[in-house]
Amino acid sequence: MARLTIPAEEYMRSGHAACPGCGATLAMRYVLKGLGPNTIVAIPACCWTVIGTPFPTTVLKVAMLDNAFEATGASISGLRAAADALKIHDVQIVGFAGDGGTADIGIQALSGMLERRTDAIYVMYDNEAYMNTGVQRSGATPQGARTTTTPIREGSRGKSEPKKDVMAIVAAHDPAYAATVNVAFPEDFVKKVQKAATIRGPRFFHALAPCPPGWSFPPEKSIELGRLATDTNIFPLYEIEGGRYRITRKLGRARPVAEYLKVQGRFAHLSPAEVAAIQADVDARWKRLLDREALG
Amino acid sequence: MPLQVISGNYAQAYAAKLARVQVISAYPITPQTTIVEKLADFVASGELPAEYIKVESEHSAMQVCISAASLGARTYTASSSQGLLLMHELLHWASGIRAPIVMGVANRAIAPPLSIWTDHSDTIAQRDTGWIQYYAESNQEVLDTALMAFRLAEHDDVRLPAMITEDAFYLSHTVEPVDVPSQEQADAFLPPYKARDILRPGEAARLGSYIGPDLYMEFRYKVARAMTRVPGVMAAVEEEYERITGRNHGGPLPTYRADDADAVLITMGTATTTARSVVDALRARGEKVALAKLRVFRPLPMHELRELARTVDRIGVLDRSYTGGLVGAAYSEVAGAMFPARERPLLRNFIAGLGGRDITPPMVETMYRRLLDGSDSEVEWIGLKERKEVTVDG
Amino acid sequence: MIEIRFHGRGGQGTVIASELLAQAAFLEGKIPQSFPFFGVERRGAPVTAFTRIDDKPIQVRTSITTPDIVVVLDPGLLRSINVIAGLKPDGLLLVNTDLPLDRLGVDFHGRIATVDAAGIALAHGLGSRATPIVNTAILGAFARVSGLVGLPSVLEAIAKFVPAKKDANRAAAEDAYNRVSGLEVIVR
Amino acid sequence: MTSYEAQEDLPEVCIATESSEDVYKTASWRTQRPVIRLEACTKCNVCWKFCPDVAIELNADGYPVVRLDYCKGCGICAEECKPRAIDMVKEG
Repeated sequence: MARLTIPAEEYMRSGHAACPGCGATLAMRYVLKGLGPNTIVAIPACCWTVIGTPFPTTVLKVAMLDNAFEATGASISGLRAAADALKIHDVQIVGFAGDGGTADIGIQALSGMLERRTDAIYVMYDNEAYMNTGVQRSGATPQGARTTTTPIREGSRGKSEPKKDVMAIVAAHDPAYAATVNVAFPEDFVKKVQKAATIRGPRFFHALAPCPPGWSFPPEKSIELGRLATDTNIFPLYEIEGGRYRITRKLGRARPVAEYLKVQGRFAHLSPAEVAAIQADVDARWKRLLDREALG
Repeated sequence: MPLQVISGNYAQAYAAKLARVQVISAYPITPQTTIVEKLADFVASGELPAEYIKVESEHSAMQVCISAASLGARTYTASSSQGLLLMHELLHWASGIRAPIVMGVANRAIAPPLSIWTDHSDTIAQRDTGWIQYYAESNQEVLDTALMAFRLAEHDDVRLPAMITEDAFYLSHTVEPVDVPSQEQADAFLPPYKARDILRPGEAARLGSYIGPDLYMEFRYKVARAMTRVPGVMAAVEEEYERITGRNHGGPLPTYRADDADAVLITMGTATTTARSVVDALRARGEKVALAKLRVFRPLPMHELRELARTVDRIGVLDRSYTGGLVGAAYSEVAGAMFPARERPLLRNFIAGLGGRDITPPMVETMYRRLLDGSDSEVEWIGLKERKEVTVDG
Repeated sequence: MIEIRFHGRGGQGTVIASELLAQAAFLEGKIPQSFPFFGVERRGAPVTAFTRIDDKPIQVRTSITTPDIVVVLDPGLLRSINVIAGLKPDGLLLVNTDLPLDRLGVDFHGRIATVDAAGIALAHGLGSRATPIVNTAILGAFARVSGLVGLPSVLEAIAKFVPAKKDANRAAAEDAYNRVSGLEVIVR
Repeated sequence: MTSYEAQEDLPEVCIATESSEDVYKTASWRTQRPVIRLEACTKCNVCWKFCPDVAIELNADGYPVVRLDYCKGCGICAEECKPRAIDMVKEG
């Protein structure tokens, strides 16, 4: 049998309530493979609230705590405080929240958690809109994307603002470790999580989680789209440690963004000019990332 | 223990220290600040080996406590006014998840306009959050009640959070003699916290979850059942505390000279002290007036209120808050409690002392006058600056 | 008052079917009420929606537990949930299926009507093989077998409220109206 | 699943401990299912790796087996299978 490239143990069960092809379930599955059984996952209101199935069942084989929408950062600070006070030492504490729950309503508690150096991991699984409530735009929705609150009409071309750069905001807090991960690259994903598990202090993951109904593409394309997101440099894979940037996947030549955009209904309305503008923006950001990496 | 002259805020901090709280999380807000400062000192000096999470907002403070309680830690926080309002969402969460969090509140008026002075609008506005609510009259009562609150909140038949409120400045920053129990007394009274239904690393369990119309109501019923058990457990806890410290603060509705009274005024917080002096003065002049201190607002002491209605036929309720609507919140709750009583007393509502305005003896006397003469207006704002007001001396 | 319960899966337009029926009834001067059981909207997960139709204002605000008519947009549901729970003995069951009555596996002895709404929808390019959008087709069949609303008002409701592929949806409704089978047809 | 008929059956706190697999067979969600031609399978376990529903397990010989109780028919396994050894077949 070919050797497994990621740990065999599963800490997420089947029978969950995610849509077919859901990226957010793979994100949870890989995070838990990296952290193991002694993990406590704190989640706010988000897709995972429902994916986790209603009382009396649970989907995770590890402990899971629901907390308020705005307060995942505070929730994991509380869990760590209690673990320390109660002398529970062998425990990984993870906040696992959506993009809106992190970059919008939860950013204050996230900033607080990072600033007070809570020894915990915060994972933002990013499906790029408020998906649990039916695809409304969030701060992390990409520019130009159609959502139910950024419709396509005369003079309304999808989301008009650029996607909030959460990694930059997190990096400004000088975290112990931060990295982008993508469910289309499980080996890179789990390796970074395992590395983070050995580091103390506040750690952050920005995990891309493709969403078939939200981005309107056929469910079987979830992984393909994830791959394209990275290989077009729209979602580069890198890590930040001690302020130093390291890109963990570099292709000789990036694929054109059009390949990624045209497969998704949320971008179907884009004109060639709008696609070109996105390409230019992506190229500029990629260059900035290379510059940051070069800084060492 | 020898008496110490300390503030209400320090009394709150001492109670948390004596209770050996394990996780504290708080955000500063006048006039609560010297509670959290004193606790920071206790922790920094090693006197209190707690984890103290200094958060970026009151909302986060309550989430830290809830999540810490979900692992079984004994938790404490404190707040006031705007901060308490920001916490509101999570106050429901704490009672819903049955986390026995204890919170000190220095009552402060609600903006706008901004006011750092006392009134009860902030904690009254939390009466629907499933928390046990005490209104203390003195720093001694603050300390004793806060310590008792841990025992009550953590009791197996209760498992509900509790808040101990104290009037801003009249108590929070007023120093007066207080008998601070010894650690031995506190340990004898309050055993270590043995939490149930908590999370443990390595165990598959989801605390909080979500639920459809099929079972939600049954979980809320459990909270209601617990609230009905509070009076009985509270009485037992107060008895136990008295056995150890010799002090008892008279249950949820202690009365003063109410055995033979024509009129009783129900008060909350420090207005009670002033009212007590007016009762003595009027009694000296042959007026048969009395006082009842609404010390526990949640759960409302329905039984004791009905008892009072049975023996007195003129009752006034002094609300030190305004919560919208036509009448005060305490008044409407007291009226509701008394409505089924066979003998229904004449009820009057007085609203006074908002935003830190003094409730002076003449004002209290006016209230008793209205009761004895049977004023026609059901609700009256006492001490309101009005054009027709003749300046009453004294 | 007539109570109708719709059963389908996320992505099949069950809630829209319930609402379109209400719009059609309103066009005929009746007073409708339509609402979904707001549960786990996940593509593929079971969805329930309700419609009430009366001649006077409707004085009840509950889910429908003893429907007069049950409409099943996804035949797979017959195996996984009890779609006919509470269906009145003399009620009507309308199912989107191409199976004959005896192989439906439904223990109901009232009136049953079937129509291959999925086939009709796909023939008109509505939805995909994995998720055919059958709501407008099933409403056409409903108009024919329920006697509650006429085809013209169903077509007008579709024209007014269905955002995309209006013509294809109207054609599918008309198609289903003509091809619904398995019942002596109530002609309005 | 424990049947919670009355409030007396409920725990005091809403804490869920039963396995979702015992209650939710999400098979009924799918309209197509994966069929694996083992002769073409190279046991590269990509299908196992990318399944969002953990609905593919690897048997003792390392071959993938679809857990049909849970597969939602999303088609990722078929799409990602390098040797094209998985076909999506219409249900029913």
